[in-house]
Amino acid sequence: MSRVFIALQTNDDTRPIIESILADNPHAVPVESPAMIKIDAEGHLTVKRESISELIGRDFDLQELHTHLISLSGHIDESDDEFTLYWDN
Amino acid sequence: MQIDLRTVSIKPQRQTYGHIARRFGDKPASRYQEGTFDLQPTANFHYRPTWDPEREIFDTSRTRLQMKDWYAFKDPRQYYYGAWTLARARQQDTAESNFDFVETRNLGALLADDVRQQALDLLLPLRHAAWGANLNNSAICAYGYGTAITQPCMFHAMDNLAIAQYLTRIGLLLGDTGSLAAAKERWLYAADWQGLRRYVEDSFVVQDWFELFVAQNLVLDGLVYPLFYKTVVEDELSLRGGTAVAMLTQFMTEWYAETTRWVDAQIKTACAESPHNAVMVRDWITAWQSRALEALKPLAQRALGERAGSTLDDLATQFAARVAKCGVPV
Amino acid sequence: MQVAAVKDYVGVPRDVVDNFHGNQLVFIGWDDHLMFCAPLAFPFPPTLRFGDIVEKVLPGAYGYHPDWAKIDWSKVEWMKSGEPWTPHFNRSLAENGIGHKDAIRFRTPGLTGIQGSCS
Amino acid sequence: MDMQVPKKKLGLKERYTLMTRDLAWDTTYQPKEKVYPYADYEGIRIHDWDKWEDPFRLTMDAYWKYQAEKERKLYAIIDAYSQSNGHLGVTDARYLNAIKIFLTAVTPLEHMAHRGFAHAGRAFPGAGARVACQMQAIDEMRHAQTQIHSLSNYNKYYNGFHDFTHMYDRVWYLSVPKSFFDDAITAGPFEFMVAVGFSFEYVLTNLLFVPFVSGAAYNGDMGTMTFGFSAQSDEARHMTLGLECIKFILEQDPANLPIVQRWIDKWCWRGVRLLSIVAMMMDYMLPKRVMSWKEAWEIYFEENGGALFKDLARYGIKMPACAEQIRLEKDHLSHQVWATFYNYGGATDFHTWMPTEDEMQWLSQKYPDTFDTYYRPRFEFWREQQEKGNRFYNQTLPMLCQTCQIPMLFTEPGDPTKICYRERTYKGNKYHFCSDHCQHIFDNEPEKYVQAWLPVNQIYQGNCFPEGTDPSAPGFDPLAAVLEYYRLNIGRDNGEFEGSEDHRNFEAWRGMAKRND
Repeated sequence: MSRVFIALQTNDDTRPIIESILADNPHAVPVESPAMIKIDAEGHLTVKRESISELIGRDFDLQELHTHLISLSGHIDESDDEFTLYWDN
Repeated sequence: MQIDLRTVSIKPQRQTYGHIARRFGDKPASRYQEGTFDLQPTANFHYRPTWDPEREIFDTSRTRLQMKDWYAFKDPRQYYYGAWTLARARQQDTAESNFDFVETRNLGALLADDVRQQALDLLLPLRHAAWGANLNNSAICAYGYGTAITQPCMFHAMDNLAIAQYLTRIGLLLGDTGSLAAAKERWLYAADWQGLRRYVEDSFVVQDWFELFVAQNLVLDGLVYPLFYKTVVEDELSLRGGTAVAMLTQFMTEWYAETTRWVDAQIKTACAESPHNAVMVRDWITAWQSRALEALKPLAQRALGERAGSTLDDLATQFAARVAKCGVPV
Repeated sequence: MQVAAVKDYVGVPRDVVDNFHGNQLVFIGWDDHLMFCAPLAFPFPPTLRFGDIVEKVLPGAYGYHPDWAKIDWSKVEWMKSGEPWTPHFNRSLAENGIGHKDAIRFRTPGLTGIQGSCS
Repeated sequence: MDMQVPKKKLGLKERYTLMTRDLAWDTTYQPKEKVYPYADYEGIRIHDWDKWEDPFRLTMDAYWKYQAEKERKLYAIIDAYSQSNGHLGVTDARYLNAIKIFLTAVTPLEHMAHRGFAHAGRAFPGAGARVACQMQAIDEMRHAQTQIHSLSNYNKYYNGFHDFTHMYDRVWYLSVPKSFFDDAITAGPFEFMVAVGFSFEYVLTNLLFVPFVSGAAYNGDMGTMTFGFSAQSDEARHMTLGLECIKFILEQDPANLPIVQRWIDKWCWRGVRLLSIVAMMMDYMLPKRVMSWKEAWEIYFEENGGALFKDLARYGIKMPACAEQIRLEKDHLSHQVWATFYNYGGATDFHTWMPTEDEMQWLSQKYPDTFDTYYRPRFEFWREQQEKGNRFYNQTLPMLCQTCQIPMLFTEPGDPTKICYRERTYKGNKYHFCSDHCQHIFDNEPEKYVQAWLPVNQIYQGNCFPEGTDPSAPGFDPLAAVLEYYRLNIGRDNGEFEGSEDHRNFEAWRGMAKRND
């Protein structure tokens, strides 16, 4: 299985996003670098609106990810509730 | 050791980049200036385009207009990406509250049926006209010369896309997906829309990018926006209780007022450069204006009935005055 | 292969010999001496004596290297277009068959750069 | 219709379709071939543009909202950074030279990408693809401008930043990025997308914007870190567009496969060659290092690119043929390129230097199989000579590769002691290449690459002197004239870093900052 990743800036806004990604994707591995975090995951990685909303106590719009995103890899499947990265191999 | 760097006062070696200093002097420059002037390469191109082998990648001969300095085309709004985005985000905030206001109070349902229907009939096909403007401005950005004019045209292209999207939202708010489909049918087949569609499609094949600027941004927008958003929506529909529609098209009205200043500045600069340019611009205006007025006749008729003729005459007069102010010879 | 284009696409070569005002380009590389990061380019008249390049031009280009002074020119191996080749020092470039944009390499046996690293 | 019935909320995809491709129509007053004249000549067959999957579904309202938020943050940091003399907080002034390269070599490419995507955003007959390209066109303008604005403050205090647009069109090493993008933008819209949208964005930009920019943060450069990460957040959208575009083309017709494969092979190689300069920036120009070029390469190209090509295998796409050579070069690239700029440091708008002993130890450790054997002896020799006041400058212009335009510095795959020479004769003229891959690119389209504006050859033709120069005048100094044509200030912008004006000023200003008098 190939690995996908998402890289985010590390700041106050992304702390709950990172936390919920790691909680929702137990197979994901965080790798920290100066000012950024790269989260690697075997096969697929899902960001869930609901989980982030719960952590921040307000409705999170998944498109807010755009503000903090540095990079990613994999195919994208995006709906109102989930943002998934995956490889089919 | 904590160093308070702020306390150091050091003398800069220079105030701005060399190309900016050569134009404006070595003094602090604006972000618009630094982000715009001389950004486009002008020399030592490596290969000829496979899509236009007779010219260079950036080539002044893609228009018949001639300029000594293509950076004479300044944007009075001084838009660089950040300034443009922030301005539009603010307008979007207003638009969003307007849509919310209309939606939460269900003002759409309170419109008289004929008002709502007329709004849908007349505004929704304009989605496609705005889409055409998007395509044309993308072309001007791609094939134009000098960042000062190519940059705002790309912003203009995206503004037009946004307008098409606002119109789509209006369709979904006052009607449903069926309304959008019906409007597209009219755009494609209804006799009264064919003049406008033909104008737009003919503009797609204009090769000279400044002629395209004139045909799209000056002439067509200069007649369509006042007719539809001012006369039809703000005057006609509001009188009949359709103020909600005017709220939903506020973006277009404000945008038109803002961009007119920019468009006029470009025309003015082009004409002031030389009599050759002025005559060229005048001929383009003349040719496209008569076609546009012709195309708008049946639509004005539909919207305004017997007042259509006089409204279009007024529109033409106002447009002539605007053009004259830009220094276009009679 | 043809270039895919909307109409005939013919490139105008930018480096034809006529553009060099009577000179031609000659490229020269010293093998195993990568302190000089790449082969060098020179504009020479085709009438230039080959020996003059070695005696008058190359010292300025390569003389910085400690190996330069140690070269035994009688043992130097030459290549042109990657093939072994023998130049005549007393003949001109043209007489040596050196055309525009020819690449010439020379190897100096026994000399392998700084501490043998081919630098 | 009955307005009282609450409307079904449209899903993201459905709504986005109405907001983009539903706006388009098939023209009837003008034929399709005239409206989209650049859609067919590349030989790519598209049967159904409706099969296009929109990669990100941002409508303009959401786009403005999020981009404005990013811009507000970015400019707040730029302002704070310059108001507080943030430049004095970078690790040392050598670092700034990497940023000079960024401004002269990368920023103009962002502008070129902006224009190229405007072209693609006009040329494709498919509405979904057009909108995605147009959005990228404005993003690329954003990147050019945020870079110019972030680095504007450095330009006020340090040399070499001052004429980046002028230099991009003229300076010898900048013909490498310039020819790369000129090549892409002169191709048709489909090749442009494969070149920039896929090969460059997807496979390669991560290497510049992720580890290098994280390195900038590590070296105290908040300005670069901010624009870099902020730009890369747009790149995530762009990469997805590139990938979608490739998948779409391949799914449309099996006949597209060989064309796309040739483009991927070509553009991965051209991209790798272009990135050689980033290899050197990472390994030699960041005083504090996050990771080596080789490590970054392994993560972002080998692992990430590998996953991508494994995925594309279902369409018949193969890993580019150049991958093997790239693997062999990763241990050598940064050292060879740095050595080249050290050779020609007299003709660059930035300074070069030899690494310190500590840095050489880091390089030995990161490149255990190559650094000590092939490069350390050279670098130590140069350092000794410089300390003796005999700093090495190569006095003669180098031979260039006809395709990538880099000096012929690359060694034979598998033999790092021998320069790799390749040549071809075409229509009676000789052409030279640094590698088999650059030669293949030429062989495929010789009529294109014979046009290359090779800086060295142009200098020897007398085309790189300021207007009005008389080369026959007594005492004419051609090198000085060329540098003047570049608008490069001799003795200030170029040459050795040690003792340069930048070096001295930075030390002095930092000294002032540390004292309380």
